[in-house]
Amino acid sequence: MSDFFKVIALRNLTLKGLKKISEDLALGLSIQEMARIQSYFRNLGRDPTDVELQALGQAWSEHCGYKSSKIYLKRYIFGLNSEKIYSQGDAGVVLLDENYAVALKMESHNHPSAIEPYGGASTGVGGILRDILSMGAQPVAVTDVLYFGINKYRDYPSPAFIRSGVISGIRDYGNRVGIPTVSGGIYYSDMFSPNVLVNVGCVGIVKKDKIAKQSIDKEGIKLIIAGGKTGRDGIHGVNMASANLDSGSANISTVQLGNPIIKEPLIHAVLQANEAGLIYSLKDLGGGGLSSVVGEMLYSGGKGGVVYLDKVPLKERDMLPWEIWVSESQERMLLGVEEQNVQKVLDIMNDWDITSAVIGESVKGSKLTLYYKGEIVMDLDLDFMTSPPLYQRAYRLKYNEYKFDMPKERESYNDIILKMLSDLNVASKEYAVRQYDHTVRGNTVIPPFTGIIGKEGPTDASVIRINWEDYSAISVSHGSNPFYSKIDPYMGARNAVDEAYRNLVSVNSIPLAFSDCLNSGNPERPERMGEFISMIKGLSDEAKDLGVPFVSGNVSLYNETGVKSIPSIPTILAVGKLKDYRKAITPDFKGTGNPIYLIGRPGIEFGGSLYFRIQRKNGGRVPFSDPKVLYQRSEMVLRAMDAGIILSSHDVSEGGLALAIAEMTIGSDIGAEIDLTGITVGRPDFFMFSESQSMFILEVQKGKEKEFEEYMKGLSIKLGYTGSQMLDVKFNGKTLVYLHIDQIRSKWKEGYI
Amino acid sequence: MRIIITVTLKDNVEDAEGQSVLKALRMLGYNEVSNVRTGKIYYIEMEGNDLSRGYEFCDKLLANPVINICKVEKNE
Amino acid sequence: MRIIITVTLKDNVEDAEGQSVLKALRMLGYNEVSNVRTGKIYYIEMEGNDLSRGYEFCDKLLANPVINICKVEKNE
Amino acid sequence: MNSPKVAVLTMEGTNNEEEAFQSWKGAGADAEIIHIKKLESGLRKLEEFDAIFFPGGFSAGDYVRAGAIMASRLRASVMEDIENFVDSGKLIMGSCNGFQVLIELGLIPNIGKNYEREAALATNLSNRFEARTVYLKITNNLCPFLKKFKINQIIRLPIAHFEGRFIPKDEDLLKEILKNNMIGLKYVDPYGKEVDYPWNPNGSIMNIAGLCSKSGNILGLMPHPERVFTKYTHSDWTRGNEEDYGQLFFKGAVEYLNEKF
Ligand SMILES: Nc1ncnc2c1ncn2[C@@H]1O[C@H](COP(=O)(O)OP(=O)(O)O)[C@@H](O)[C@H]1O
Ligand SMILES: [Mg+2]
Repeated sequence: MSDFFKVIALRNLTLKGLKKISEDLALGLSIQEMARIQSYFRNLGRDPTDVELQALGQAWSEHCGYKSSKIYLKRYIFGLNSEKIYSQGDAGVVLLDENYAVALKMESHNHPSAIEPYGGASTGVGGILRDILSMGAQPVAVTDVLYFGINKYRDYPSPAFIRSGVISGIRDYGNRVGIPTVSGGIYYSDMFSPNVLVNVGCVGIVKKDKIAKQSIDKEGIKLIIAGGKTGRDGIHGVNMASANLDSGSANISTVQLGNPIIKEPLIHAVLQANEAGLIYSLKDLGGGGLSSVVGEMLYSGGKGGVVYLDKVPLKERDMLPWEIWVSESQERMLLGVEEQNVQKVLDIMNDWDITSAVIGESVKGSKLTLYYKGEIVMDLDLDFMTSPPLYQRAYRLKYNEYKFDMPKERESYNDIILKMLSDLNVASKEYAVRQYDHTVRGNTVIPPFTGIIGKEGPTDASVIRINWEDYSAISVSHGSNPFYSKIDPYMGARNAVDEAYRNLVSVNSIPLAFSDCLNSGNPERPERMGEFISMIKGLSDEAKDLGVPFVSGNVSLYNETGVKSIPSIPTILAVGKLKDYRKAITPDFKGTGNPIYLIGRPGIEFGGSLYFRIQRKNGGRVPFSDPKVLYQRSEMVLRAMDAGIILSSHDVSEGGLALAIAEMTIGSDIGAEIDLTGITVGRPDFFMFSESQSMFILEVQKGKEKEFEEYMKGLSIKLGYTGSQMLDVKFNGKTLVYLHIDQIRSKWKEGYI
Repeated sequence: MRIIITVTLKDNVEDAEGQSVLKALRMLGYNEVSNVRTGKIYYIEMEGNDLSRGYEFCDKLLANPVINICKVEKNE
Repeated sequence: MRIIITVTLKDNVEDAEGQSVLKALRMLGYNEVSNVRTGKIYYIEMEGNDLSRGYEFCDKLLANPVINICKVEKNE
Repeated sequence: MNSPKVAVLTMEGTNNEEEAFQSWKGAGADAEIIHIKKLESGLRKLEEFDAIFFPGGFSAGDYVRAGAIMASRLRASVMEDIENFVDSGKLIMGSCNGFQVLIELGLIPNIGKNYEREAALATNLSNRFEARTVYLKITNNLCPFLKKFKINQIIRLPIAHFEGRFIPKDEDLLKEILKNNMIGLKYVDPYGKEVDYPWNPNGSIMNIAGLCSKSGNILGLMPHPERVFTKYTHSDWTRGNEEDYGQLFFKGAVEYLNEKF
């Protein structure tokens, strides 16, 4: 018997004994799961090796196995508008036109970022880039939606420390790999202290006939590992991400910082090999390491395989077989390559100075066999290994009583608007985003901020062109609102989809695809599970009638610490398309004397709204979204945009239409004169600050009012005109708002420059 | 008082910068170099005489105990 | 041999990082801090016993003489 | 007539090569992306080319100092070829990280003519990475890259860097730079005035954003012309600004090469 692996005598153990094994080896498996393993090996008539148990521990973790969520994802998300999905794997792909397709995916890196914010966030970016690369796609945009706490919670790291680490991590990784970080969001609330959420996304472009496949359905395909070497870093990362965050118990072996300078050439090399048609199948090494990726690649193609663990290039010479097999070292890709192409692939890697090695191959059958120094250290049925038990956990749905505290009416809303503009959730995010290179690759048509140089305001979606030859482009944006989700996870999810969709429409693009990153608490608690299910159902109900598929996604559970759990919050990454990017539209006002229109009508639904939040009042129900209404309005808006009569556009989100208009003045030096007399009869503040869904503000070319109103079929409300340097809102002869643009801009930019 | 704080990565945390420098030195022909680790150094001038302040700075700002080691020295 | 190379900015070169650390420490309430300068430190393991190698590394790679000062020490 | 051949140099961490390649191509050059490994091993020779472009990015991670590792590798392997290239009057341009490499290689300012480091691009005074659009004044249009601009013309270009603060070795060097009219671009405010942060994004002495060599055949600059070949990748094009500034750099260079070589 060798000293580099152990046989674990498990067939005769009691349940208690099984539990101890799971704990001793840090497998993260429950007693029932261990019992299932026990009976499998009883049937085989032998005991497992440590390598085998570790492999199962990885494959059956929540993170890899989606044990708690799969049933609901299947029921509500998979299959939804799926005829529009072109390909699915590590990322989802939809077609853009006859030649090109777009790949997208959003993923969480919450747990690692809570322990080591810099490394957690940077390896998050690294991981999501690999997912896009796995489709054979050139990454063209990185995105990040971040949720930070405000006040320190007990002895957990301070939110300021976490924030600066996370932002630096995204900056240093994204900038160094040379992919622009162009879109995202930053939310602040003590819901996220200490459970910070770091959701990162990536979008890539691939020629439709070059999409890499992720399975091996043929024997004799060689397995090549390329990129970073394998070390002890990141062992058991998935187990950590599948458990609650306990104070101070950071397991050091799971902390990684990432190395973008290996990733950068790796992207070039893999894409070059793919373009040359040398790759048979492609996957990245993420959670679960080799164990998970080799297993999935073979299993999905119905083949077995052999891997020689001693052929894996190592950082540390004395690693044990099980460590090599489950290590989550960064910057690694697995390539399936036909024998005759192996040398060519190795040569390309060498040209780019990248370590690579052949480590095994696919074989007939359904077994995965691992060798180390000539001995078999694992011999498992892939069928057993890759099908963890699925759980239909107990759940309890949330029934809310909605409280509504009536705010008082005011003479002037100047102070309210200034306060809203400097609210952490609304104020300019330039302190972070301007540290991200958003113009690298030279394809950024609409960046995160536009307007007069030095005075730029926020945009709704970023636009990235496909190439230098024609005028087609994609748009990238997000939707999320943790304040709605906290009150009503179902409607919060629907509104997140609404926001993502209308952001895309706002720049004159047609929404094509969503990726969903689902963040929640401990699924073993019925209330949490109930919220989680409501959230998924909300996403499904909303997206269905919009006709947009969820092409990819990710689930992060156990974002919970002691008595504190996050609500169930979805982050939606959305991608749209522009046939002609020269028609893209930004929010900054373009001229004076142009009519300003509102599309939609504000309702009294203030749950989670900024207006009520800054007054510390309960706002009742959260806004309601009707996808049919959103779809219809969007169609009309897009038609008017195509006709060239819309000069600027902004969707209405936090702070309602008043804030949307204020934001449109920021990048422009052009004010707005609004008169609500006759437009609303109720309280003008409710009209101004309502966050009712599916609304847009449009600046229309003067003289084109009639034409515009025809496009809108009577669904538009003319609010006033652009002009002067003031935001001026009147109602029944009284002036409700009178603010100079410089005041608005400097409040919004407070803290930056 | 003038204190010197040195912040380095723990041994088991990979040092991408050190790796890049090692590679560069090798490319320059220095094959005798076998390992490079990097760190940051802060020279802090302050009133008072209490070295333990330095550890506070580490704790609150300069280092992350999960990945870093902090060394505080007095410099005359 | 293990050598330690410390690369700092010349006194007349403004240290932007030092300034921002100073500002951050002041914000944390450490008003007794009057100045912060920063530097980088490299721990290099190599065969041989020739300290002058360290100066070569500085010259060829680790420092720019226009703004930097390099210190090379032996570490047992 | 053959199109001029341009080598866009790359190594791990450089990451503007694609748009640089496209920009040169768009200006009529025959561009090729060359890994510096190929130069080091002698597989490719600089003399095959009429122009060299050092792209932006983070060569070798910008660890140690921006551009330092790339420069020291090239200095150790092909410095003689580079010097011959410079002497031949062919063109060299570096933007952002490329400028940092040119400074570290001693190609600019090179007042002493012995390719020593005479300047540095230090960390921005703001101590943060700055990604935004800046205004620039063209202060010399004698070098081929700038010939399509007018003196004192104000243009806009994107920047994205952490180390861009130009520091000369000493007063005398700065005097030489001025005497030889080497400053090509300066950071200014929208009215063309030389002012401090934020319009001078990094604290560069005399607001220097880009330098030409004495003989004019080398340009190094922190901003990124290759990212704005046409107006549509400018941050403010939707406000009706019509200028295609970026391509003028490359077209000027190609025109020059076509006339001379
Ligand atoms: N963390 C981030 N990373 C990248 N881009 C971001 C981030 N946060 C915000 N942005 C971008 O900055 C712009 C303004 O964001 P934000 O103020 O959140 O806008 P809005 O309130 O209109 O959604 C948007 O283009 C957004 O995509
Ligand atoms: Mg928006």
